Amino acid sequence: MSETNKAKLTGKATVREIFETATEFEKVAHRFYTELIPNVSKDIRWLVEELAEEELEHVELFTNLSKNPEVDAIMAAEIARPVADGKFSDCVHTPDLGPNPDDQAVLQYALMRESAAMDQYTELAQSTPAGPLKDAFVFLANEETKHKAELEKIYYETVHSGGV
Amino acid sequence: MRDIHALLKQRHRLGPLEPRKGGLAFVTVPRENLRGLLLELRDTHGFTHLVLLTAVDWMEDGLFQLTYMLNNRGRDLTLGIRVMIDREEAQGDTIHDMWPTAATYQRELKEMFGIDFPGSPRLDEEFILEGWTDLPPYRRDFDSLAYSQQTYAERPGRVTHDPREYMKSKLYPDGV
Amino acid sequence: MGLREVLTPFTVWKHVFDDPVTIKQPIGRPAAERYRGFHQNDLDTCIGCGTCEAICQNGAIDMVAVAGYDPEKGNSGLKPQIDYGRCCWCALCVDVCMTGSLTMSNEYTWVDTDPDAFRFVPGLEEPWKDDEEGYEREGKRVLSGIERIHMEEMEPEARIGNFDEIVAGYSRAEAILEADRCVECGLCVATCPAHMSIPDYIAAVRDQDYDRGLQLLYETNPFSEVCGRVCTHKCEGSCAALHEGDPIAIRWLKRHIIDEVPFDRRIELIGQPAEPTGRKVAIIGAGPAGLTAAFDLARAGHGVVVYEALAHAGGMMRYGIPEYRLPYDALDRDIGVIEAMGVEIRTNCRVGRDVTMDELRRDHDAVVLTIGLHMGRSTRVPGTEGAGVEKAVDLLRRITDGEKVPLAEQIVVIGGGNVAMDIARSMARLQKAEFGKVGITLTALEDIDHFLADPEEVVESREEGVKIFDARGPQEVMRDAEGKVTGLRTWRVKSIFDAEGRFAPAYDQSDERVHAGSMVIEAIGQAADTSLLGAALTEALEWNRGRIKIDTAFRTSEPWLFAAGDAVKGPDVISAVADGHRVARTVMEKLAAREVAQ
Amino acid sequence: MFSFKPDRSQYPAPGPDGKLQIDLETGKYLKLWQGPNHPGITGNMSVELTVCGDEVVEGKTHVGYLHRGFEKLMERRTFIQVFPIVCRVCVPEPDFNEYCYAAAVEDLAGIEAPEYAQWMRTLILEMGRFNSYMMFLGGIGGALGLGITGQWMTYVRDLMLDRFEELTGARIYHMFILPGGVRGHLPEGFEGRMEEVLDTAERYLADIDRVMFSNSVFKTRTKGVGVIDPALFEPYGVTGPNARAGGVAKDLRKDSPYLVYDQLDFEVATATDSDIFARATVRRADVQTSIDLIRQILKKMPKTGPAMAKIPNVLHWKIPRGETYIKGECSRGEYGYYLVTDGTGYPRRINVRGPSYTHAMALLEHLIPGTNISDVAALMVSLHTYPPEIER
Repeated sequence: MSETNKAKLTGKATVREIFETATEFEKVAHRFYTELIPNVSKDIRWLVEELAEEELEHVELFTNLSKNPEVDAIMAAEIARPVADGKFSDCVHTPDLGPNPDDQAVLQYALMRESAAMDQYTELAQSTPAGPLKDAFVFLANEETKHKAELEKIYYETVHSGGV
Repeated sequence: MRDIHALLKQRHRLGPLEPRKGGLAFVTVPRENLRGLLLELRDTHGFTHLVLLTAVDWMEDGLFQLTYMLNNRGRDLTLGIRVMIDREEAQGDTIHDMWPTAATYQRELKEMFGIDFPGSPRLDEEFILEGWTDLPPYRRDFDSLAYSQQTYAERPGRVTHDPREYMKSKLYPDGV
Repeated sequence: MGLREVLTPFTVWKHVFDDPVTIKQPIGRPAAERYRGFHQNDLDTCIGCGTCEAICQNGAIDMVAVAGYDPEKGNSGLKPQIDYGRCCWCALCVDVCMTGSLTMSNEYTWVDTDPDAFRFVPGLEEPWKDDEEGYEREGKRVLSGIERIHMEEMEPEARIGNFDEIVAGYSRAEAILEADRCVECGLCVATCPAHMSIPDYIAAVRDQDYDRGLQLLYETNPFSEVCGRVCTHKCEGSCAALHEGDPIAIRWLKRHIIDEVPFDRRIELIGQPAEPTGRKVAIIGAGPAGLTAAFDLARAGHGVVVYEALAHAGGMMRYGIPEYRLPYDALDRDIGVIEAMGVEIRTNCRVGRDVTMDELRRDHDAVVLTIGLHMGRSTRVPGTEGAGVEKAVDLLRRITDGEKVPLAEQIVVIGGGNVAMDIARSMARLQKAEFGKVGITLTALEDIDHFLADPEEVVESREEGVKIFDARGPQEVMRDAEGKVTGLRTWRVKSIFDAEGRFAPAYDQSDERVHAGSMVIEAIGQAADTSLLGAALTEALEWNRGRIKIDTAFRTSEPWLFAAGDAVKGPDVISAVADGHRVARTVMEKLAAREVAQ
Repeated sequence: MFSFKPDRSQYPAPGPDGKLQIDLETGKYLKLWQGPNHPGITGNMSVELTVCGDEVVEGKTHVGYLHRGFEKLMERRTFIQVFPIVCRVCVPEPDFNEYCYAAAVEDLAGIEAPEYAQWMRTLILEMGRFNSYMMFLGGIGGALGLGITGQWMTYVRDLMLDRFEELTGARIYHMFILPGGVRGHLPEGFEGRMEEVLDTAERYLADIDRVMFSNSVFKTRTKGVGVIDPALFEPYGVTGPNARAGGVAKDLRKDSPYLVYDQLDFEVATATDSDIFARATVRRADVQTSIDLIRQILKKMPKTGPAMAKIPNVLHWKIPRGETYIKGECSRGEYGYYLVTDGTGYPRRINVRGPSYTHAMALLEHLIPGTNISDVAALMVSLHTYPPEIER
């Protein structure tokens, strides 16, 4: 059982823990997608490229937040650990989609990830004390919701197509 | 009607009887037999009423059809008698002596179709048209639309669009 | 002459004290309720079909553009403008109106010193435009037919045990009656992807001039046997007649024309291709797009070779559409005409295996890629891996090839499109032949009103015993301890799209169901198998969200390569035909300009 | 009874054939044009009179003032497009054109108008006949200087036009009888409002009886004047009230029943004297018949039922080659449409047979010589002629 999973049982976490997990979540995803780009066929590369780009924005967001003294000041505070945290934390690990995943595999992974992130950030946006961090979670919750919707549309168009 | 047709068929070289609803029928007769047929129908078979006399232009066949519509009131029978005449030398035989009112019909046929009825009273007097110099206007080759376009001015400012062509011009101008 | 006769007339002097019977203010006297006064037109209902203009014996009506009303599907956007210097108030335009938008007010007095004021578009700003009273036709439209002429079809009991064609086709008498209903507005032409001359070929049916009809069909579509049977007939969805009755059976009339012209006569009527140009074009894939392009190119005198991986030409028309909808001999006749134009079709020749892209490029002036979508998609829900779960397109292909396909007494199909219906009904026939009864359950994400399948497919499927469960989201293919499929677990779909119309399925997890069956067939979608391109070409080509990128003229980023059909555009036969024409035109322009790089 | 005894003592001597040698240079003869714009003429036509003293020695009818080539126009129009223009052949009684044309098309196209439409057509035709007689009764009084009848009859006709308006949607050109049937059903409460009109009409007609038919001046000027020898009826194609006034009960409603006339009770009014007065009284009686028929029809006609038969799409309605003649008894006699089709979407030929064609041409020209100038107007009006059906 990992540290985070242990902490999950307590129901509480420090802002720092949450913050670090989220930062790692975005970093791993960005790295994963970026590394995937050359491994997928060119016809689906657009998809992976788009996903990598979105994650990069989020990484930059956390990097900037960590330099913010207001955020630094509340790092030790405790807040409720989100219910979705388990699923979210699992996403910190690099997935195994095989050597040459197809569009559907990438999409299904991305959808699962966005879904977890959406739930996580939505809860955090509610429990984090007001301030730039809360604003960031609100922003991210909205972002991930939009991404998820966008991905689902792409999924439908890609997978449920040509059926006439 | 069939009885009369059977009776007169040989004598007046009638074509087949073409019955329609009610007491109406049509039959074709050669021009030479028309007079004899009309006389017999009028005097022997009760067809005393000349309903109308008019012409039909079968331009493609080079023929005019003269239609003499006779009616027997007592038996409620109406017989349309067709006489086909040459369109180029259009001429019919006057029957104004049998029905004076036929002179009016013949005058109109002369004016409107250019069909001659030698001996018919006042045949060449203008009837409906005054100072008409064009083709007899009820001939098929008189183009009433062209005449009206030459004679009258269109009001300016009218333009219309065919829906199909309009949609093409707006939605797929290069055809795809 | 008696005195009485002199005096009696004077008795009428009694009227001298009567009130006058004349109306003091005749201007403004309201007319009767059904009086035929100035027109009214509900501009939002008017589809600009111009039938009012066609019937007007005075030439009083012009169809004009009005700001704010643009052409769209089934609506030209034009509106009638009436010249009251010509109008005779007969109201035939009202009686013939296809939507009932055109009516009349009972307003009949109007004074204006400007004569041009009496020429206007009703419905814009006249003071009476919203008045209730005035002439409206009584009941339904009577000046053109409301009801479609019934198409004879095999009864469900007769058709379920075999793959015989269901639809009988119109007799001449029936076709004439159906063709008679068309008002020749031409609103359908814009909707047809190939812009077929629909009103003109319907007129040919009325005139019983099938030679002319066939020539019109071939001007825009070499697949009339096919489209006359299985076209998605979007044209009928923009038919002016559907607003108050059934749309014209455009598809059946097309089929009727082709039914009436024998095969040899078709080739005679189309005539010989142009003199050979010496130019060569390779086409990959003998589906509707490829063969249409081949037909056009061959007609223009170019040498065309079509490379087909499967044993027979036709693509999805043969391997996707079941025989009961499109008999193979009908398809063969369409293809036969194309071959008669000098097109060579090399079947069993898979590009990438039997011949390489490089060879094609080297030996031809241009290469056209029309490979379609032959790879079935899977939901990839748990349990879909392994035996007992099949993809619809694979099964349909194997049925066409005469193979013995896996079969079970109870089968669950996933999907609500036409492919799902095709496989459900095909398997139902095989079940009926094998087990004497049908056991098919079909589940789909969409609710029944939003099925992608044609409504008649849904009706006929049900008639044949297919049980349809709509709005069900597949969650798992259930398997027993031995791994055998036992059914499909689904959740009810609360909504499938979000407020903005985007796919975002929301499930009601409390409404769970297991649809029993020992076989699951997935028919949710297809993809193009682009592996034939090879890694280098795949890398060299530009792509657009998973598809080979093409411009509006169907050029890829490689100057020698063109692509069309479902693989790049979709979604149906008639669209593929339209694409085939377009890509052929582009290729010919290239050939003419001698720009095609070797 | 007065009768016109011209003083012919000053007349130039007739020629060797006994006929008058009309030479205007002699100053003995005068050309007098009655019409085309004249209170004593029916519609836009004229009679070219040659007079000697106050006796008319020759009369020639001139028409064409209204000629629009209807029959030709019809040949350029599809079968449905002919429908709006046929009524224009006859202003006072347009519905006969609609009925005859519709029935002719139905006959050649093999269509049967539904029962409701048959009753409705009969109703419309009787309403039209009523109105036509209103114009006659007003006109015949006017021709003899009795202006009030014209005003009363115009009023009553107007009331009937109100009924036409609410039933058909138009007052003059109703355009209600389509090939295949009629355009609609009776409006709510129509019967009651019609009854009011008929009541009013009967009251005014009673006045007409007193002021005109019992009037010694009217009688004096119409009895024994303008007599048509019944022997002329067949040679001159005389039909309708003109023949009925001479004792021949010619009426197509009885002789050759059409529409629903065989289901209606009515008598054909006749007279014996065949003069202007007799022709007026026959028409007076006929108005009453029409009033009775309208009441009967409204009572007997079905309350519901389809108004139209199924017809082909009118935009490309083609009718096989053929010809037919449809006739009916209008207020002036035999009205008929001769329709010839050639298999295309257009009529090959349409010939409109109006009673005025014979009455106002050959017959009138035959009757005029020997009359007093002042009687010509009454003679003309008594024949009840509508010039458009002559020149179409």
